[in-house]
Amino acid sequence: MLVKTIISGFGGQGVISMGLSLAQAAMEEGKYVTYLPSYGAEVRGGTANCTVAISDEEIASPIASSPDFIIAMNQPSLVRFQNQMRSGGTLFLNSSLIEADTTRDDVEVIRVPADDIAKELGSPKSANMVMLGAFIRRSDIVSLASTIEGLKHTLKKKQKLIAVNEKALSAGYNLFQRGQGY
Amino acid sequence: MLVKTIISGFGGQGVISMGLSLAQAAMEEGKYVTYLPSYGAEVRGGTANCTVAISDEEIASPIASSPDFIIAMNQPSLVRFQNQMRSGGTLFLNSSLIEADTTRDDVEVIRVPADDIAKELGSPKSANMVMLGAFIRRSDIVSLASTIEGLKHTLKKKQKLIAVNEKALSAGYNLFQRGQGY
Amino acid sequence: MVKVLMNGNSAIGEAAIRAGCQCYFGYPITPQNELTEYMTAHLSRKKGCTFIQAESEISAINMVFGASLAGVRAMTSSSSPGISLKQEGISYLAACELPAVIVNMSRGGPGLGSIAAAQSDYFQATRGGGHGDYRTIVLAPSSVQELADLTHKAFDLADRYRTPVMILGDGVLGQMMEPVEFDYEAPRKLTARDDALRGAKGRPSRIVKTFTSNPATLEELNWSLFRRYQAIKQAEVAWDTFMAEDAKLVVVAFGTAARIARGAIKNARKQGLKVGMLRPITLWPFPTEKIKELASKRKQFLVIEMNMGQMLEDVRLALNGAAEASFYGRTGGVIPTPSELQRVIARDYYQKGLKGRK
Amino acid sequence: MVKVLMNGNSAIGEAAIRAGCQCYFGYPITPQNELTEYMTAHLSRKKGCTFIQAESEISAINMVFGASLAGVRAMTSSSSPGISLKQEGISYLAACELPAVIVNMSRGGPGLGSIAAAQSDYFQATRGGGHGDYRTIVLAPSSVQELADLTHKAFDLADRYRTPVMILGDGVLGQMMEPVEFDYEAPRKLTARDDALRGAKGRPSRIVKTFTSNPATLEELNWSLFRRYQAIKQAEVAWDTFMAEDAKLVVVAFGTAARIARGAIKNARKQGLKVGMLRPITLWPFPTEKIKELASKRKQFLVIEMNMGQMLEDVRLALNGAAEASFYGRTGGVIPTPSELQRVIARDYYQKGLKGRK
Amino acid sequence: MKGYIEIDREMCKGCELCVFFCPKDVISMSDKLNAGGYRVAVFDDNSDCTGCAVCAVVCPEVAIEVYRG
Amino acid sequence: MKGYIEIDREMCKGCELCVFFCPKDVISMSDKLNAGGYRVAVFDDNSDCTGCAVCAVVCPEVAIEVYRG
Amino acid sequence: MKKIYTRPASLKRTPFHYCPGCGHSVVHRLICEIIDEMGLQDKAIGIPPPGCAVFAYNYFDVDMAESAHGRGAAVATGLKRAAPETVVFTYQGDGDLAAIGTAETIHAANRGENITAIFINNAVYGMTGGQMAPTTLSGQQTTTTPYGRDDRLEGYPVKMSEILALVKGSAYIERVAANSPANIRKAKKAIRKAFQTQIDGLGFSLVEILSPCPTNWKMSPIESCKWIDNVMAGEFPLGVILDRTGKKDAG
Amino acid sequence: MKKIYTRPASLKRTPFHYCPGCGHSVVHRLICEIIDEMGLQDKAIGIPPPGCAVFAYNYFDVDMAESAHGRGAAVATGLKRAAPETVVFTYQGDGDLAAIGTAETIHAANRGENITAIFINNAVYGMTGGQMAPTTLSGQQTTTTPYGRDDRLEGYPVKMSEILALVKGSAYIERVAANSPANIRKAKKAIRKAFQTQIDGLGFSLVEILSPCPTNWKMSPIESCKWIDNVMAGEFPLGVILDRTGKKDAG
Ligand SMILES: Cc1ncc(C[n+]2csc(CCOP(=O)(O)OP(=O)(O)O)c2C)c(N)n1
Ligand SMILES: Cc1ncc(C[n+]2csc(CCOP(=O)(O)OP(=O)(O)O)c2C)c(N)n1
Ligand code: SF4
Ligand code: SF4
Ligand code: SF4
Ligand code: SF4
Repeated sequence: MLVKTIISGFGGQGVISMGLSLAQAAMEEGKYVTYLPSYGAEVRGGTANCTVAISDEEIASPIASSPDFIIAMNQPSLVRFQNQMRSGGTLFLNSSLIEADTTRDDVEVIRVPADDIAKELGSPKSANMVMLGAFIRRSDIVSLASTIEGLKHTLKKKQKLIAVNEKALSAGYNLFQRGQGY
Repeated sequence: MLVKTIISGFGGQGVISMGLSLAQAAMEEGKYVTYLPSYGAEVRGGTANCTVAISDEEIASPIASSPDFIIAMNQPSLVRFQNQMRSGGTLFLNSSLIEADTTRDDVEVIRVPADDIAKELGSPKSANMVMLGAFIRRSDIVSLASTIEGLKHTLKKKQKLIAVNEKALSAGYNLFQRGQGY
Repeated sequence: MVKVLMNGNSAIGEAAIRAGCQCYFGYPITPQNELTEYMTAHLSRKKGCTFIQAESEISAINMVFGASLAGVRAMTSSSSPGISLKQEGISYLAACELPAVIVNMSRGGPGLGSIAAAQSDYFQATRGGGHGDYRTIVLAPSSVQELADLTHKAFDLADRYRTPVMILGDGVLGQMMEPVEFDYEAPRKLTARDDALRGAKGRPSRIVKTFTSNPATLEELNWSLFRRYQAIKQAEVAWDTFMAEDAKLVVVAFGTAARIARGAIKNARKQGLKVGMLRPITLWPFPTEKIKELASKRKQFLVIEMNMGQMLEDVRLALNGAAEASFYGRTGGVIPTPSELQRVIARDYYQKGLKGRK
Repeated sequence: MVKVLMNGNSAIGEAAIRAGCQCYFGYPITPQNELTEYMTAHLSRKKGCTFIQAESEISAINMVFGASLAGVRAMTSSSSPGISLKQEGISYLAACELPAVIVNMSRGGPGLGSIAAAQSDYFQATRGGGHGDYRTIVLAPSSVQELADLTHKAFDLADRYRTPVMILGDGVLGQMMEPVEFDYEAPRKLTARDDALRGAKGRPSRIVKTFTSNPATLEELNWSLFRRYQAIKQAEVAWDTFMAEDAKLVVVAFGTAARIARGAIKNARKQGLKVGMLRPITLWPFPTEKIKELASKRKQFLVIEMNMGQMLEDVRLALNGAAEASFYGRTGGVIPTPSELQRVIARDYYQKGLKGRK
Repeated sequence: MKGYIEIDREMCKGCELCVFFCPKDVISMSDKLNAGGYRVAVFDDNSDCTGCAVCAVVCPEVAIEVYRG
Repeated sequence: MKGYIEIDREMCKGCELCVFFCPKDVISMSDKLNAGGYRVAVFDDNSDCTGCAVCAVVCPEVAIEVYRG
Repeated sequence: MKKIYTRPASLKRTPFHYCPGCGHSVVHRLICEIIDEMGLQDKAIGIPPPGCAVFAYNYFDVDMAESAHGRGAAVATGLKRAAPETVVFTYQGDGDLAAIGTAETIHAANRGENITAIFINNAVYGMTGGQMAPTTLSGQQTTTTPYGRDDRLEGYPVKMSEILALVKGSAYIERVAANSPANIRKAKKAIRKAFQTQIDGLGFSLVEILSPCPTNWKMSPIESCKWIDNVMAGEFPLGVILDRTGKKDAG
Repeated sequence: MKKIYTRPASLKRTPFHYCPGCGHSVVHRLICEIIDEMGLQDKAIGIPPPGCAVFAYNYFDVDMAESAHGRGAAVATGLKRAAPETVVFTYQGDGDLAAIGTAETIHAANRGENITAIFINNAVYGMTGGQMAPTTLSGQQTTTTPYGRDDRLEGYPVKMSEILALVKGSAYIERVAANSPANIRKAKKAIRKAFQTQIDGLGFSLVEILSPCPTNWKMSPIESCKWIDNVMAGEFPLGVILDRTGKKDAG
């Protein structure tokens, strides 16, 4: 089964490492995976996004013309991508920064106050991992364990950050246990 | 009928203006004509040559792989071109500078002491025209009149030289009247 | 108009000037230097005209780009290695829909090669040696007179279709002198193209560009170019035939190779061989339909080029199996002789069993 | 060996280094910058190795020329406009029989175009965008793993045949990350080629050149090149087929277009359409014989490219009328989707009346 | 109050140059984000802005209009 | 006679530089042409050549060998 | 109160695509102010480069044409020679003008072409992601000098303005910076003088502008402005480098 | 008596194809003398250009490789970096080095490449028939400046050596002439010092040689030699232009 996810936010929100960790996790699990960043002039704008495709067979196109999942870390990302999503897909919103609702009524919406939780955890910069945790739990495409592996690999150069980010990851992952009404 | 002539000598002997005058003359007579100079690196050597093709129908190739006539103004030219000439062709040698004889026994050889005659005429630089005169007379491909026209056209920029050269041209042309045993 | 004896390079220059070419940008390279020198003599001090010996071929083609932006007729010329350097610039001209005339007096390659005449740049000229989906009109003259005529035509086509046009000649055509006459008495007086950039006076400002962050826009540009290329294919294909009507064997050749083949064919006819010729004058667009038509008359084909077999592909694409096309080529600057080609033609004629055959 | 997640550009770099590439000369251009940056990080301070960010693509290709003279494995990379600038240099490399690897991570053109993925440089790559009769081996990978494998192969082919080899990728292949593994644990240790110029020690001095005032010499060089090209055609044609055996319709596509088409074909099969694919891996030499063979089995063809129809010509040349080849293309950086191609394939399948037909 | 400025909220990219260079310290950064996701500069209204236009001179986004009277 | 020179007739291209620069005026141009068609320089044998080698230094064709004793 | 500072008329209302604090934006505005003040909106033609300023034609409300990378001076030469009544300026980055465009720039200057080059020196290749530029400082880290620029391997910072001052066709060359109110005002004067030099037909004019690239310098805009004063201007001293206009007062 | 002057061993016996009185021939001999004297016959690699010297490889008995027009410095860079034990010299005309090769030359010098450029300044494009070169003097007639070079239209004589002296990677640059016994001896010293500079790994070295081209100057060889002293050396002053070798005595 082929699953495509677009992760988007503005530079500095760490969407790239979200994508890399996710892709790495999928590889750890022996799945087929492609990761495609946005590149070139458009980056100037200050928004960054990437596309991760995960499948149990070869992946034809690394591009997601109608993604199954969208993770919007900020308002502009929601506006830009929501219309692309396939009907029945799931939209993950960083509710800490996004007040507005989606215009789509044919998709599931999951709100994660990623920045707030990250602040609670005392590591505001780890909002991305909070979101990623929540995402893998609800989308269920890769396990927490391999995502942590993926995370470690992604942070290769900055080992000291691992602990914090792992914490954030789990926090996001466990959101849906604590049964809070998101 | 197609006639190809190679004119060769070293730079300064005026082989180019011989070729140009001949070609111009042919044009004046409404014939088809091509003129092709040697060009590029080989020129460095100091020898110059050109090929004139004259015909009453369109000329396929301006190049003379087996010329009907060769005008050799100096020794190296003879050495270089004599073997190319078609059997039965005619070889014009500037006997003032060429002692050696041709190695070909299947061609007619006409010796013209061009430089000596030019000296006699008091215009040593006009040896080329002496030779051209002799050539058109013996080859009979263009008339003296049109060659003089051609000459005038070629010397466009240096009118004052015309008289001398015209004299030399006629001198060469008339050689074969004066029935000297060349 | 009186005929004058001129070498091919100068004839291009004179024809260009009469066609209203106001700007020439060049860089020395044999065998096209006479053209550059002709333009110096006639444009460098002429009011309203520009001659620049650029510091390189790349600079020259980009100066042409600039002059064409200003809406005037501009030209550059070079020979094989120099033309390779112009490929990026030609791609930009095509992309920005700017008219320009580029002359390639091609020589033996690859590398520094030789300065003798060759036709080895056919692929580069017709397939777009530069990057991207684009074509340039390619004209292939075979005499000094035709060099002059096609030069004028090149400027007209460039303006009509807003595209770079290449004249593909060679060392022999450039160096050879032949009688030539010109169709315009005096240089044409032209006003700047109406899409020119000369300051936004009394009109909105204009932008000439290709770059886009939205591929769909670029795809649309490509489609608009190709619609124009279709129009060119319909309207501008040019060729010349010689004794092709009753010919069993049709020689396909262009430029210098064609004029030599022509002589060979005359003699072959004297031998009683039913041989004729198709001479493409536009190499792009290629006379595909004409070849199909000839093939439909059960004719056989022999392609003769001064390269290792490049136009041959266009002939085969046109034939699409309808007939076999054999090939004979000389390259590196070697120029075949009429008698050589006569032998080649005769051999091919017999090998194809055309002798007896009705 | 363990798999690592890598983008295509870096994978080329790593594969090149393991293949013993000691010298890289580059110039920034999107979408291949990761390759240049990978080489900086790994070669710029490594003993016996050289990384130079040249002042231009032209300088870079000529530095490659110099390094190749010295007999070491050298590489340069760029994208479409930059590759156009390298054409003269590539012609010189081919003419001087110098091995070199040139990577073109091509983008939308013509002109400055777009930085998105395209395949519009097919003609330039396969027909010799430079001047003269020469060819370069052209390899067309369609995954990051294949980028790595073909990079190594490119160096081996370049040395074996003493010719420049081009890797023709695109923005997607360069930017995309996929798991990849490498066939060599560590960089290969190679000694300088024995025809290298490193000073005439204990041997006569050597000359590497093409220029000649005698065209016959240059013609001989061309012939020796073409004899080698024949050998390459015999030995090195590479392709990949997918469900072609029982297919009535064979899609011909390369690189990114091929991998997308592959997905489309899978789905078309689910619809019960007998569709398969031929994916040329070497664009030159082109798998002509393979296409003839498929055609002989009464198969129909659909060519899909990310350009306006360039490889299409090679397919038609191969078919030579044996079958019709239809075409679908997107260009300018637009990348077709699997479902789009599925529709295209189905339409073509029905139009060709293949549905019922045995 | 000798002058005042108007900052175009949506044009601002939050580079903070105006804040840094303003001689009168009458510009500050809000913690609100604009549609572009940038924290924007705000003019503190009843201030002693002289309308010196330094902020406008340095503003890369031409987001500032200056009034003086 | 302190020195003498040998001029390679066939190498000489008749540029006359040796003649011009020779301090002792012991080289002159013959009116004979060599195979290349050039008037060649000749050394006037029983002369006061010092073997200073100036001619060899300026000779573009490396046509001169110098002896000194 | 009356409006004393607003958007120049020749600057379209399109928001810039540049990063926050980017010097390109500032220079764009200055050029437009001068175009307005000198009344050049119907005469000026701009030649933007491949580079971060590739979209400049979306901002300048004058005729604009894209150039191939590094060839701005050649394009401007052809254009200006063919349309002498226009005022032609190229807008080029340091990679564009001082690397691949070295020959075109030097020879256009040497011919004394009546064109004006606006030369943005931000010590990196911005558009392509922060690689080394000819102007990158010794020891400076970029994506292609991850160990810091080693002069002996990767070359010394190239002083293109000083080189251009050596060729006789150059009429006016000044180096300014877009990093503070004072410098920005000076920059504007220099640009005006460069345009005036062209209008007076005195020859080639160029204004080199040290320009912040916070993104690739990995600094905040404010730090970037300070870095120009404290570090960059040390290597690239500000001021008039050549003035053959006979009018000493810049502006 | 003993032979005190004969043909250098590394100069093949092939007669030169150059015109009578051509400076190329003289410089070829000097280089070979130095190769012999410094014992470089098994280390030297020469890169001749398209130009009248295109056949140089027929004369030098060392490894030689043809370069594309103007790219000698780039080719030499790649070669020398890959084979540091060799001694690499380019041999370039003024069109080759100062026109089309401007960028390659300046940036190779700026990187301090350990290569030596022999720069033949004959004020024309010889090979292609005497067109204007960047070094053509003001007012000089050539086939592309039939009315005499007009600086403002066709550019001023380019002083490449002075430009190269501005870039920090250059170690040694001297201008000499091949027009008289004394100057030819100086030229030889300069070339030796340039090679030594490379061997010592000090960076880029270049010797510019004012060289007669009687054919295109339309002068006799002797007139040509005088013209260099009387006219050309006025525009291109002879002498050391840059010396960072720390060894002041040339040779
Ligand atoms: C022939 C060619 N080579 C390379 C590129 C890629 N490219 C685009 S902009 C650029 C240079 C950007 O740096 P700079 O000129 O300093 O301008 P900046 O982006 O820093 O403003 C390069 C190398 C290109 N478009 N064309
Ligand atoms: C790309 C390219 N452009 C042009 C030429 C033609 N060409 C050969 S040599 C040369 C220049 C000759 O002048 P110069 O460099 O001064 O050397 P010289 O002949 O005077 O010694 C030119 C333009 C070429 N071979 N390649
Ligand atoms: S200078 Fe302009 S963009 Fe920067 S913060 Fe102030 S208003 Fe915003
Ligand atoms: S210098 Fe040499 S070439 Fe010249 S005349 Fe004397 S011997 Fe002959
Ligand atoms: S990358 Fe640098 S130069 Fe480019 S827009 Fe951003 S700040 Fe400006
Ligand atoms: S043309 Fe000039 S440079 Fe060339 S060989 Fe003759 S004299 Fe020497």
